[in-house]
Amino acid sequence: MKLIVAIIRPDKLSDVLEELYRAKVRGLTVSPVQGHGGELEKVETYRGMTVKMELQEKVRLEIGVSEAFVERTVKAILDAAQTGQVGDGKVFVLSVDNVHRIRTGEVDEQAVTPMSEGAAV
Amino acid sequence: MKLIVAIIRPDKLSDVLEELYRAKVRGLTVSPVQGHGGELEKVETYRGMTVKMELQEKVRLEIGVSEAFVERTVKAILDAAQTGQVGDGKVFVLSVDNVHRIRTGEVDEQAVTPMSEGAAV
Amino acid sequence: MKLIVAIIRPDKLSDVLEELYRAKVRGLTVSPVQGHGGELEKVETYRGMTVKMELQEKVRLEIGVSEAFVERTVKAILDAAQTGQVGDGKVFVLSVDNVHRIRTGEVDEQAVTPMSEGAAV
Amino acid sequence: MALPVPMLLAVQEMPVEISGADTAWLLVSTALVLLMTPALGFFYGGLVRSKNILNTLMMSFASLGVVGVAWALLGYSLAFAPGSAWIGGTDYALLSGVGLSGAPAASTVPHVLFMAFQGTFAIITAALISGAVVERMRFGPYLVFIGLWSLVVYAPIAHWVWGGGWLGSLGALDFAGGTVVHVNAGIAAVVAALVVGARQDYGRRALLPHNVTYALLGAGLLWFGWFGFNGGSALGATETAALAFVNTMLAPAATLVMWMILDSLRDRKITAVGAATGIVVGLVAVTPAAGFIGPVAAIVLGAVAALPSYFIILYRSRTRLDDSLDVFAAHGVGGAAGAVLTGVLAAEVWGGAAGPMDGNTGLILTQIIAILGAAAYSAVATLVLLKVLGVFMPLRRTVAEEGVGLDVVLHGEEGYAKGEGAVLVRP
Amino acid sequence: MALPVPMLLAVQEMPVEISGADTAWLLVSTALVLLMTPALGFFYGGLVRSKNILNTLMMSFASLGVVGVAWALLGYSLAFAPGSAWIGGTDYALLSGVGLSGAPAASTVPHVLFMAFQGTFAIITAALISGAVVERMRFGPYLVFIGLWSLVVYAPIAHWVWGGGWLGSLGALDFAGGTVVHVNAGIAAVVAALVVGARQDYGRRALLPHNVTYALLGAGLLWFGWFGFNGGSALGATETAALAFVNTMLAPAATLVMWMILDSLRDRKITAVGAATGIVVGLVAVTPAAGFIGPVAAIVLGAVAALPSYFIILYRSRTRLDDSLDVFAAHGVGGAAGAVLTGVLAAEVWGGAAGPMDGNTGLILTQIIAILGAAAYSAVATLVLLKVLGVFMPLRRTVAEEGVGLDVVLHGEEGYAKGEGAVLVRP
Amino acid sequence: MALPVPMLLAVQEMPVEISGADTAWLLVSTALVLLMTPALGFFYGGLVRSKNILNTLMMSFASLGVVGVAWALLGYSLAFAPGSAWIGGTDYALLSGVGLSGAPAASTVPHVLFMAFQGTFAIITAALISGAVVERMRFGPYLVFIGLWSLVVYAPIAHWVWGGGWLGSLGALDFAGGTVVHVNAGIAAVVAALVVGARQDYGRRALLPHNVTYALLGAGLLWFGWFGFNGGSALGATETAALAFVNTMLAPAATLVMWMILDSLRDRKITAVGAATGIVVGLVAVTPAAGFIGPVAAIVLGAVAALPSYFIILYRSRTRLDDSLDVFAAHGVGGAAGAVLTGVLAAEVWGGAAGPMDGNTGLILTQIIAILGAAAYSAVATLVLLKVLGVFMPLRRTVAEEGVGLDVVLHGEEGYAKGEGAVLVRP
Ligand SMILES: Nc1ncnc2c1ncn2[C@@H]1O[C@H](COP(=O)(O)OP(=O)(O)O)[C@@H](O)[C@H]1O
Ligand SMILES: Nc1ncnc2c1ncn2[C@@H]1O[C@H](COP(=O)(O)OP(=O)(O)O)[C@@H](O)[C@H]1O
Ligand SMILES: Nc1ncnc2c1ncn2[C@@H]1O[C@H](COP(=O)(O)OP(=O)(O)O)[C@@H](O)[C@H]1O
Repeated sequence: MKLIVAIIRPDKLSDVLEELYRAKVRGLTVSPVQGHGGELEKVETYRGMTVKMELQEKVRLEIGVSEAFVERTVKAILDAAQTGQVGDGKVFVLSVDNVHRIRTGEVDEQAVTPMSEGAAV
Repeated sequence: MKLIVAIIRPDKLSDVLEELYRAKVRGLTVSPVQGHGGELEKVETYRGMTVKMELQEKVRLEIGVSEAFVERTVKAILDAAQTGQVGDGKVFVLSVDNVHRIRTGEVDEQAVTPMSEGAAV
Repeated sequence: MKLIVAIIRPDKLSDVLEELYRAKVRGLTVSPVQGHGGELEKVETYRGMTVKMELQEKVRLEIGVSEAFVERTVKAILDAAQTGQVGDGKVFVLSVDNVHRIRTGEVDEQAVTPMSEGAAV
Repeated sequence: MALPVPMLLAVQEMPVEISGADTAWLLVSTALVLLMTPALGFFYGGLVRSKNILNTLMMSFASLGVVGVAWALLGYSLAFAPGSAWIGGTDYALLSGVGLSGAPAASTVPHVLFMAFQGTFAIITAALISGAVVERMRFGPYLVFIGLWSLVVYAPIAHWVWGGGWLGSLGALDFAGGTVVHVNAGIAAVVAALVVGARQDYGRRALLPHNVTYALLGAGLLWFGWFGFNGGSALGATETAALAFVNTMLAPAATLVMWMILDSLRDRKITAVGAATGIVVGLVAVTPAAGFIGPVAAIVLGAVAALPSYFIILYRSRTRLDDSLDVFAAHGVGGAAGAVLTGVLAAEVWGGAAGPMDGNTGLILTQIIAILGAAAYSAVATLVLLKVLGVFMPLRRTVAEEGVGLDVVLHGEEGYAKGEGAVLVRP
Repeated sequence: MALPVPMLLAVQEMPVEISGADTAWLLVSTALVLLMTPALGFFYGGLVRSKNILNTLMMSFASLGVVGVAWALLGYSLAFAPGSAWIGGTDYALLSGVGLSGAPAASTVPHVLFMAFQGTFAIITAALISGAVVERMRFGPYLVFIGLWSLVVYAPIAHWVWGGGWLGSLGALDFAGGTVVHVNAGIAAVVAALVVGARQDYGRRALLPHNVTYALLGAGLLWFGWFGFNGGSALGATETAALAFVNTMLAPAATLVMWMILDSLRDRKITAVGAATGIVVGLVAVTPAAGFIGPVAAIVLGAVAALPSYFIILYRSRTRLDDSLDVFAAHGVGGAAGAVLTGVLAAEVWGGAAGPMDGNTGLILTQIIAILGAAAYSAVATLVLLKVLGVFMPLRRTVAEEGVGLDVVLHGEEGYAKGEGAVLVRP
Repeated sequence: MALPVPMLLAVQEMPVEISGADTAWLLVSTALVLLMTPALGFFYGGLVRSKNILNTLMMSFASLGVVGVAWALLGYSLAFAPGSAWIGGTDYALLSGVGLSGAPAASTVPHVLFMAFQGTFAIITAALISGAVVERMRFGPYLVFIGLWSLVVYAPIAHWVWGGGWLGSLGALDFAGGTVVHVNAGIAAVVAALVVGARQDYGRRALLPHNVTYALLGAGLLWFGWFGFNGGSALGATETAALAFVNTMLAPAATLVMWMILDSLRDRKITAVGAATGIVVGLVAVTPAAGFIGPVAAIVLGAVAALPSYFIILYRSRTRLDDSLDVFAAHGVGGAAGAVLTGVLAAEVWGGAAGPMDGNTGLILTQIIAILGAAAYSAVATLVLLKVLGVFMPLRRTVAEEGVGLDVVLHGEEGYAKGEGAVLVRP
């Protein structure tokens, strides 16, 4: 089991979600983050004060997948999130000891295999 | 040392915190995230535009624990966060090379053992 | 390759960023989180209702580095984020299987080495 | 609203010209009172959770539509057309006979303007009730409820006091609606909270105000609008208007000071939610008294009226009554306190009616009768109305939907959308 | 604005004193209309993404400066100084001859106040257009555009209808600016949206309103301000002012009710964005009619006028026309619907002008001519203006900058700064 | 405030009736000025960090209570009761003798209303100072401070200029409070910033405005309210009111344009914070001049007055003086610039007082004396007051508490609570 953590541009999120959908990767978790890399810093100015914004808005994806899915997941992200401009982001692949699905208590492979019978919020 | 990452429903957070408290798990970090899984998508409508909200509000917990605590921590989360409806979330257990407590520089076991003498914000 | 995850006080973020800069650590990702540890809880009161705020505002750093950088990165964080008061936070060091730079598709070492020719947002 | 009925009749006898000054002030006052309903939406909206902000705002804004139209078509007539001691007739239904010449109740301003001014009162009174049922009531039934309530509950009580009904004849004093508006809405709120039931998380979770700045924005705009509410109730740019206005400035100032003192004694923390609440309570309390008492008496009234509401708010949250935004404590209790204090502090020397100091010692009793009469009718009629409605349409959605939040479930929107993960559905 | 030209002339002949009451009401009205421009900023700002909130607000606020000054220096003269049927002269340029005695068009109020009242109309009309070009237009060109537009497009059309121009002579009725303000701005908005082009994400991404509460705040304050817009257009504290005022309360109430019904029929969800929009459409529609029709007619007008705007908003978002905040559907269509309905519902009995029911059956045609005339001129002149401007200064920034958001790129600020990672640059 | 003292006396001699029109306008004006204090809270609140938003809002809202009550009980008397050249007497203490007949200083409006109108000035002047001490001062001492300051500093200076004191007798012109309100508050702000000391992060961290939209909301509402501030200072619905009103519209428009030009020249970025600031500076600058100069002169004044404030704001943030929200630059400097320009531009032809163009060349000197006199007294008295207070109660909390934010520490609340991790404490 692997946990794939990707930092991408916010305006690439929809594209990445679509690409992952096509790659049949279903579950994932998203959070807004701020990144610092080689990007040009933004400068803001408030009354007499000038401010350099060192951090850029990014989006962080966290996707638990079984080994079989790692490659295509990474590929999907790389493909969809790339613009070629500095600031596109990074993908980290981490090993996971085990995964539990809270609803059913299933573990590992089972826990990340979609089972969309029934549906609720 | 392990790092337990759990994605749960926001309205289960209080229950999980209580359960973890009972399990004597003290330190943890929480962040708001948005998740995509097998849940039904919400539909919103703004003027002529209809929008499918693919992401649901979730809460992410990150808990560093020593090996001895892993099982009971996972159990506490599974117990408290379950509703049986699609969308309950996942728990990931990751291995950690080492942990440092910033305040004292202690490492590993020491770093995650509560030591609540003194108190400040 | 390692992924260093640090939970620090929000008002120490600037100091940590500066210290990391001096340590020549360039890329990193930041997100606002809330933490629960040994800190004193805040009490709030709204009309007849008294509320204990169990969670304190913290900032989470996520830094992918090559082995060579791990020590100095951790040291930089420990140095800059410490106040000696309860609530300073934790640093976790995790192993990473591999890292990809989205812009170029480079992996591992290459992917986290800064290459700031060109610049864009 | 300042003139007792006999004087009104006298005035009606001699035809008077429309006064530009009186009209100007009533125009402004009507605009000010209309603004109070959006302001109320923000006052209430700031105190709920962000997942219900739009629903809460809409409960106020919708009243501008539903009650506004109902008032013009029928409510005004039921309240102000000649009728019995209990209810007005239908002479003014569909605004027939409501034209540009002087209003029967206020001959120096166009009748149609008087109707509109009164309409803004009906609108906000209905909206006030929403504070007791936020975060859980279905929106369709709510709309039907406030529309009917304005006709079945508000209009008759307005008639009793201002339209020539039995409370006015009895000599009850209610300058701008302490009883008609606030006691009435406060009691209806309790009934609504009981019938609709508590929020699923009530008493179990901390239900925090998601944006206290909105509560303060609302309180600030309410204060501003209330100058029209009370000052405009003089129905002209007169000395009485000035008095009512000044009292509407001083009484809430005193309530605010008192509220800050109470907060600080209780917990050494002066809360912003408390300040917003204190301002509203002061405004409520001075409403029945505004044109009848002097400015120093208004300061006293404002300070004293803080006490019951303050402690009832503290107490209420320990009970099972989920009157979520304390409509009863702020409006019911504040309005009753103001009405009783009007009975104590009214003084002929300020040009209004005779009070105890002028020998009219029976006034306090009359005031209490008015409060009880209005409260009793409001309680019973609101109960019947909601129970009947509940037969035809469920008043709540499921618990799960309550958890998701009413904005998404009922309105298909989010108050503060980030846009992440939103996918356009192509038509 | 209520008086047709011949009556105006009659009034001018006999010198009249400044009336305190009329002045008081026009003072208030002018303040109310001025407030509408910030209110519009919030109405619009709530509907854009948070990265463009300041730019959107600034598009309204800047109009207070740019158009305010342009109006005083020249615009007022072009609109209201004696001139031809097509445009006013330069007699009042630099406010020469605009003093404290009665205004030629409204002898009971100081001339300088009449000028200011009219100025607030010019300011908001220009700001209205911004809704069509938010989230992409450069700010410098925008400022130049609205400044010139107020002189080249707004002032002449105002002259045509209110300043003694050909539409006024023709007998077209436009009480407070259905044609001059709303049709005009709505058409200019379409042209601006076409010339500036669509947002890069338009039709591809879901572009969600970042703060619907601001849209409601804006709608609430707009309604409040609109009482000055329509009520003040009576230019005095008169019966006509009262009528215009009451209609401005009842028509939007009816539109709001109708909008909620339509929403609920379509999707079983009554939206808050819809409610805010419905209120504005109702206000727009009653603008040309306010002082000419009765209150029940206003309710009818408000309800009926909801229909075209409602469905055009639904339809527009499926087209390629990125009139981002539906200025055309709300103001162009709403204003035209109101102007036509004015031609149907105007009734002499309410003290204004004769309508079809009084035998003036040609009125509807006159109204349509006025709409078409204003629309045609607005379209052509706005097109020429923007095209010429585009030669001298690009109207947009790069696609990448649009992605970052205009607040940072154009204004060097963020609406809601968290402050994380912000480093002070020492001077 | 428009009448020089001798004229006032003449007026007092012949009894005049209350004028409905004047009363209507002063009622409205008082409501408008009262609204300015919440508006100021939002203007200030938008510019601080979110952890201090409630504290900043409360610093304004609390003034409505504390100063409002203090003014009625004593302040009004010290400012306006007959007394010496330095301070008023106690005739009007506890509002004795302040009734419904004409005010001594404005015989056509009820005395009690005049008192309230003046009270709203005292309230906002005290609240203005808070901008210099936000994000660090303790709340209890702040409340005591503003209460006493309104009596010890504001009331005497108001007396000097408007209550028959030495500056009025000298012929100093201050239509609506350039010196009494703005120079006074600006100087007191510097003293308060120095005594309380800088924020711990000042000059070391970027302290960003957490919500620029609130600053714009505040600026918009302040402009709206300022029409009452300046227009109402004519104390009647007169030509002078119209003039003051129009100038209050045009001068800030010109300042806004000038500010945008300066911003754009400096950095090619027109900031929203700048626009909000520019509007306020323009309003401040026209305050002393409003009823004394013509509209074109107002445009000139507005444009010119932008310059000193603009550059002092730029400069101030490089100094060690943590006048956090630039009260000195906006109000002190803006007010002084306006007062001096009043001395240059006042013209008899506009019905006010004689200026240099009418031969009264000494006026500029008189204006400067008034500025310096008020500034000197304000500086010394504020210093003494704060130093004495500091002996009894510490003015600040600990550095750690400042880091956590004053909302939680002092008020036990958060402005924008998410509710995560909040646990209900059962009583
Ligand atoms: N070493 C790293 N650890 C964690 N996140 C990183 C790291 N390097 C970059 N990032 C994230 O990726 C984003 C883009 O990185 P950057 O190096 O600027 O772009 P590129 O990969 O195109 O050179 C950053 O804003 C940051 O959020
Ligand atoms: N593979 C995954 N990786 C990361 N997060 C996931 C993954 N699968 C689900 N999640 C998170 O868990 C939440 C619930 O998952 P879902 O699959 O819908 O429910 P269930 O586990 O009940 O079938 C999602 O909203 C998402 O945040
Ligand atoms: N075991 C843990 N796992 C994850 N985060 C932790 C853990 N322990 C502490 N934290 C984070 O560190 C912050 C400070 O921890 P705390 O234990 O209070 O301080 P200290 O390390 O100084 O004793 C917490 O608010 C929380 O965000």
